[in-house]
Amino acid sequence: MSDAAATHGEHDEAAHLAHYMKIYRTLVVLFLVSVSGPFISDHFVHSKALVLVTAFGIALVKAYLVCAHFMHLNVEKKFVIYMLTTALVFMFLFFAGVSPDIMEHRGRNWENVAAREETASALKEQAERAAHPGEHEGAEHAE
Amino acid sequence: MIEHYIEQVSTYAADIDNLITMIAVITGFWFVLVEVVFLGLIVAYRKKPGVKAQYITGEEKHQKRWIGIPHELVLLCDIAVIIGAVRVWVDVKQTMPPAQETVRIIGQQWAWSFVQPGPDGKLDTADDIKTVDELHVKVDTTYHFKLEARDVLHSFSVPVFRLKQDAIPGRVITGWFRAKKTGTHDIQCAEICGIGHGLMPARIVIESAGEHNAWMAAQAALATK
Amino acid sequence: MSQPAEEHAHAHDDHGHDHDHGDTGAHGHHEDGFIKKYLWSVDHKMIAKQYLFTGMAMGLIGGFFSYAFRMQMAYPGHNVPGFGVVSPNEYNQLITNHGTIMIFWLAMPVLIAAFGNFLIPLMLGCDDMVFPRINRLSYQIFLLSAIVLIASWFVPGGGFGGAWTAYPPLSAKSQYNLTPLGSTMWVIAVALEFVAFLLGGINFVTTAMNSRAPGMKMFDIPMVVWMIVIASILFMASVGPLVAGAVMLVFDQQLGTGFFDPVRGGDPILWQHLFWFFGHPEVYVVLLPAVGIVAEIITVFSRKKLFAYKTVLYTAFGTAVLSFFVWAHHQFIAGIDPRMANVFTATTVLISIPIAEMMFVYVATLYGGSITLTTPMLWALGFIGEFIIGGVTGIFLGSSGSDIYFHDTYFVLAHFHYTFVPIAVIAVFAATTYWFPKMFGTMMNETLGKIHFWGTVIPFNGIFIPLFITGMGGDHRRIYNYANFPEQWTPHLIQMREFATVSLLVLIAFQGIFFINFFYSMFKGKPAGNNPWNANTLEWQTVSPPPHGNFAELPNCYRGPYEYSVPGREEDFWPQNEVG
Amino acid sequence: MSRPIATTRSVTGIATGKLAVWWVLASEIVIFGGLLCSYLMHRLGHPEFGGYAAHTNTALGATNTFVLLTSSLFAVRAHFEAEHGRGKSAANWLYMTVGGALTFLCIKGYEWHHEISEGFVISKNAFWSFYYTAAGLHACHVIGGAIIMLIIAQDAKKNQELQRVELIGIYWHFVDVVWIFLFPLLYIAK
Repeated sequence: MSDAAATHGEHDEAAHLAHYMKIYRTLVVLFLVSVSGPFISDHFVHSKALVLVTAFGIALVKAYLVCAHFMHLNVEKKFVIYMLTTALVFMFLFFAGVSPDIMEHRGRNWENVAAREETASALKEQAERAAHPGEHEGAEHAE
Repeated sequence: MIEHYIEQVSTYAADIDNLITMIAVITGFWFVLVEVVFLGLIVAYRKKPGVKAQYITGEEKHQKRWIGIPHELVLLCDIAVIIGAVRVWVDVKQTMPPAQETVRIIGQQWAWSFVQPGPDGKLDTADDIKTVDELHVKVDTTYHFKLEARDVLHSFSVPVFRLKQDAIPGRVITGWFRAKKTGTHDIQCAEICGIGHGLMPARIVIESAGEHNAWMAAQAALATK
Repeated sequence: MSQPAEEHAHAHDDHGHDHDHGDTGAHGHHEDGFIKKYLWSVDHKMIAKQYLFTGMAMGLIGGFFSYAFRMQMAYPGHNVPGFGVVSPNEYNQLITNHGTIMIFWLAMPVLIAAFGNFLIPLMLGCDDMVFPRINRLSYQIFLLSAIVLIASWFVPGGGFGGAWTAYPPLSAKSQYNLTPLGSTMWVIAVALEFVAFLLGGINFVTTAMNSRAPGMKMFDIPMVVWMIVIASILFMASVGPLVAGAVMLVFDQQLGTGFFDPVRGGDPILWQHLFWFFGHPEVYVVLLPAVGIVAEIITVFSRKKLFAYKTVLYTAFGTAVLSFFVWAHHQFIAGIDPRMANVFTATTVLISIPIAEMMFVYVATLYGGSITLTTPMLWALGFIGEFIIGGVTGIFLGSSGSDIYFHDTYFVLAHFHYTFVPIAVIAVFAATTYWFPKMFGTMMNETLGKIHFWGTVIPFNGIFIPLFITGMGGDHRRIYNYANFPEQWTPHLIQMREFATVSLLVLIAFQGIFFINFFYSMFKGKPAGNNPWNANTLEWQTVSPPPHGNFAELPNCYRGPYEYSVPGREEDFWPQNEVG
Repeated sequence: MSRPIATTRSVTGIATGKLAVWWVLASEIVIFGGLLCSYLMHRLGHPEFGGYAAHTNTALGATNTFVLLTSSLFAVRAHFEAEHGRGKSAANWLYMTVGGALTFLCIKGYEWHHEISEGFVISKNAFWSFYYTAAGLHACHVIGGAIIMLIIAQDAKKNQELQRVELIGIYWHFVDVVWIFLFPLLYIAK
């Protein structure tokens, strides 16, 4: 592979580098968008959809760009992509099989009492904190 | 099949035993068939002087039939087993007949506690009847149980009922049973719960309505003393 | 390599267990140096032997544990000769470590690592694995994991006793399991073992994919190589969540995190999913190499081509993929949503199809053969005959309705011993007796081998058929004394337990014959020659034992591995590397 | 030690070392996948996690994302130089990448120090358990990658084993991709 590449001229080399830089610039722009979305949602218009799209949708695009162009999966043998995708698919399978028990806290003939109580008490506490922000300095630095 | 080893005391015990018998018949058939063919071939094709083995690739259609047809028959048997299994499962675990009585069962290291409603008929009131390692129930009465665990996993298992359900700390799991005979039987813990796992024997006492009411009254009297 | 030098080399293999403990001093007179040759070797055959001997040593420990707790089962409270009275705590530790050892330190290292290491480069016509040093590292981590496991039994509080499934909260909190150090060391040992097999697996898969002999096409690869490779991939794809889970469990134990703690937002059921998402594919991880070994042996000793090679391969792939869809059948009554159980019942029962087909193929391979019942062939046929019992009893457990009763009874125990014993014992003996000539250059004694075979297989059934019956009678697992349960303390069930224990004693006694045969043959057995079984695969086409680098000249491959009794040929075998 | 002939064969057309790296990544995907799936289930089931996540430092997390993205660019530059046989230059780019890794770890250390001193320790509740474990597992990969990179850079300087520059690069990009998902999961999901 390296031999073949070495025979290319200076021009090809420069084009190659420019390509990497272009991908990098795109990534940085996407990164800025992904950070600004949640920022806007927190400080201006509260929108869960905006957060999801900017944070997670763009993460997918960024991951795609890195995988395809930096890891060179775009020129790699198809087999590798199938292999990695299979591993990913198994993770979706795991999620699908497990979430009815873990994500849900109530199902047919069972109830996760501890989780429901924990959620209720924690949310109550958080609401109280929001109502009296002055008592909890620690919470402030986060934004 | 199972009833030869252990009594059927709950209403659904027979269903589970019949399912087991059905599976035993199906798998038994395949087991005997394959073992007979297998041993028969070993005997039939022992090395004989001057006889060379045949060259069979097994890739041609008429050859593949020998594994293809059994394979499809196995699929049919599988479907029968799945249908049988799901029907029993739905009856025993997924759907529940309306409750006539409710009992709370709590597993902890290493004992079973049982809480039954007292004279007021409600759980979690002051007059609840609490027993340890002994569960008294009425015969021919549908019980719902609310299963909890205090510390680690336990499993509430009554072999004569064919009933088993893990108890999980933090969760309340509901199930049901309906005894059809009086008597006293074992309760086992079926999920390892530490050093005393083998020392967690409890008993279930199935009584007639009259006996049970007398027992309840005696317990209530004890509690108020 | 000259024969005497090689003989000399074997003289130290029987110290395999010793040099685990650093016995290095007396052997410094070797040219290569003892350490370099035996402990620091990068030769895949030496690493295979390291795995084999370590696995055997661990197997002996696991066998001893089973002896101790089976004695307690049959004669509760009595003094067990060689162990003492078994306390409830010790009983839990014995069963936990018996299970862990037999699966992670016997079945996996011997079936996959030892035979994978030995066979893959030889069968593919390579001089070594592609990453010899990673291979060495893999064994060293594995050895470390074994040492950590053994050490965990001697720390204050004793070894872990929460069953090999290690369900939290019991495994996660020391106030429940009372083994603050032992349980953490147990998790770390298992995690290290996973790392070792991940490294080894990457080596196996890469070697098989990239380094086949010139001319060897996909369907010319011997079945056992395929199976070990599929098993390695299966392992890699399934173990991840459990590696993460192991980290979470150790943190729960030592740092007080709340992953599996219900009152702090965690969930104990999560561990069960993480565990069984790996745990069920793991069954096939050890099964597939075993069926691969059996495929090699039955074809050689019936002088037959494997019936429908491609079908076997596809069923293996089918099994591997399906095995990811069935894990929750271990949890039917463990508090998962009952509606999910229906899905998992369907997938679980359907996995019988590829497995049944595989068995049909093996039976069909015998048809029209010319069968010689040598010791390896007996073991291979024994595998098929016994594994079918394990297979059909699985249906009872995979169908949710009957699992309500059978879950966590001795029926389950007997079922999986009918799968794991054929895999980790019968198939391992098949492989050992079959490849012994190649590994050590000498033949094993056939008479002793046959006595050992019958002395193992008959008592094996004697142990577990009674346990099916006690399971149907309602005996639950992991209970150290049934005297506390009036319904389980009947004369009939007591008799069954005693029968099982006596059978185990007989089985253990017969293993002595194997070790005598093994070590005697290693030194005094008659020379094997290159190809004592007239087999086709490439490992038999070099000298026995193969030198470093394996082949004088790396072979080319011209045909599939099972061209036996080809019409029109004088010989009834046709080596893969023979021109024309 | 001389390399076995087996290592030089390439039936699949993918170089052996690279094939192995892909398999390593496949097994890493399921390790991180298992952990992140577990986290995600808890996150979706427990709305209070959002409140806890508010205590994380989004600005520093975002900075770290940028640092890793940039170090990924350095890694790909190192690969580019190695491809053209310029070992010395490749080594320098690798050192730059390691610099990125160190920056990442320093920021991470500062963040954790801050959070721990405020009482948000790993044992506080399941959210913080997942937070430290997932980020910690990732940080271990960063450390491991940096060490391997230094070793490879040593060889690359002498124009040896240049193909390894690409291999560590692939691994490094994977570490980057994991962070791309960890960042929104742990910091932004409020």
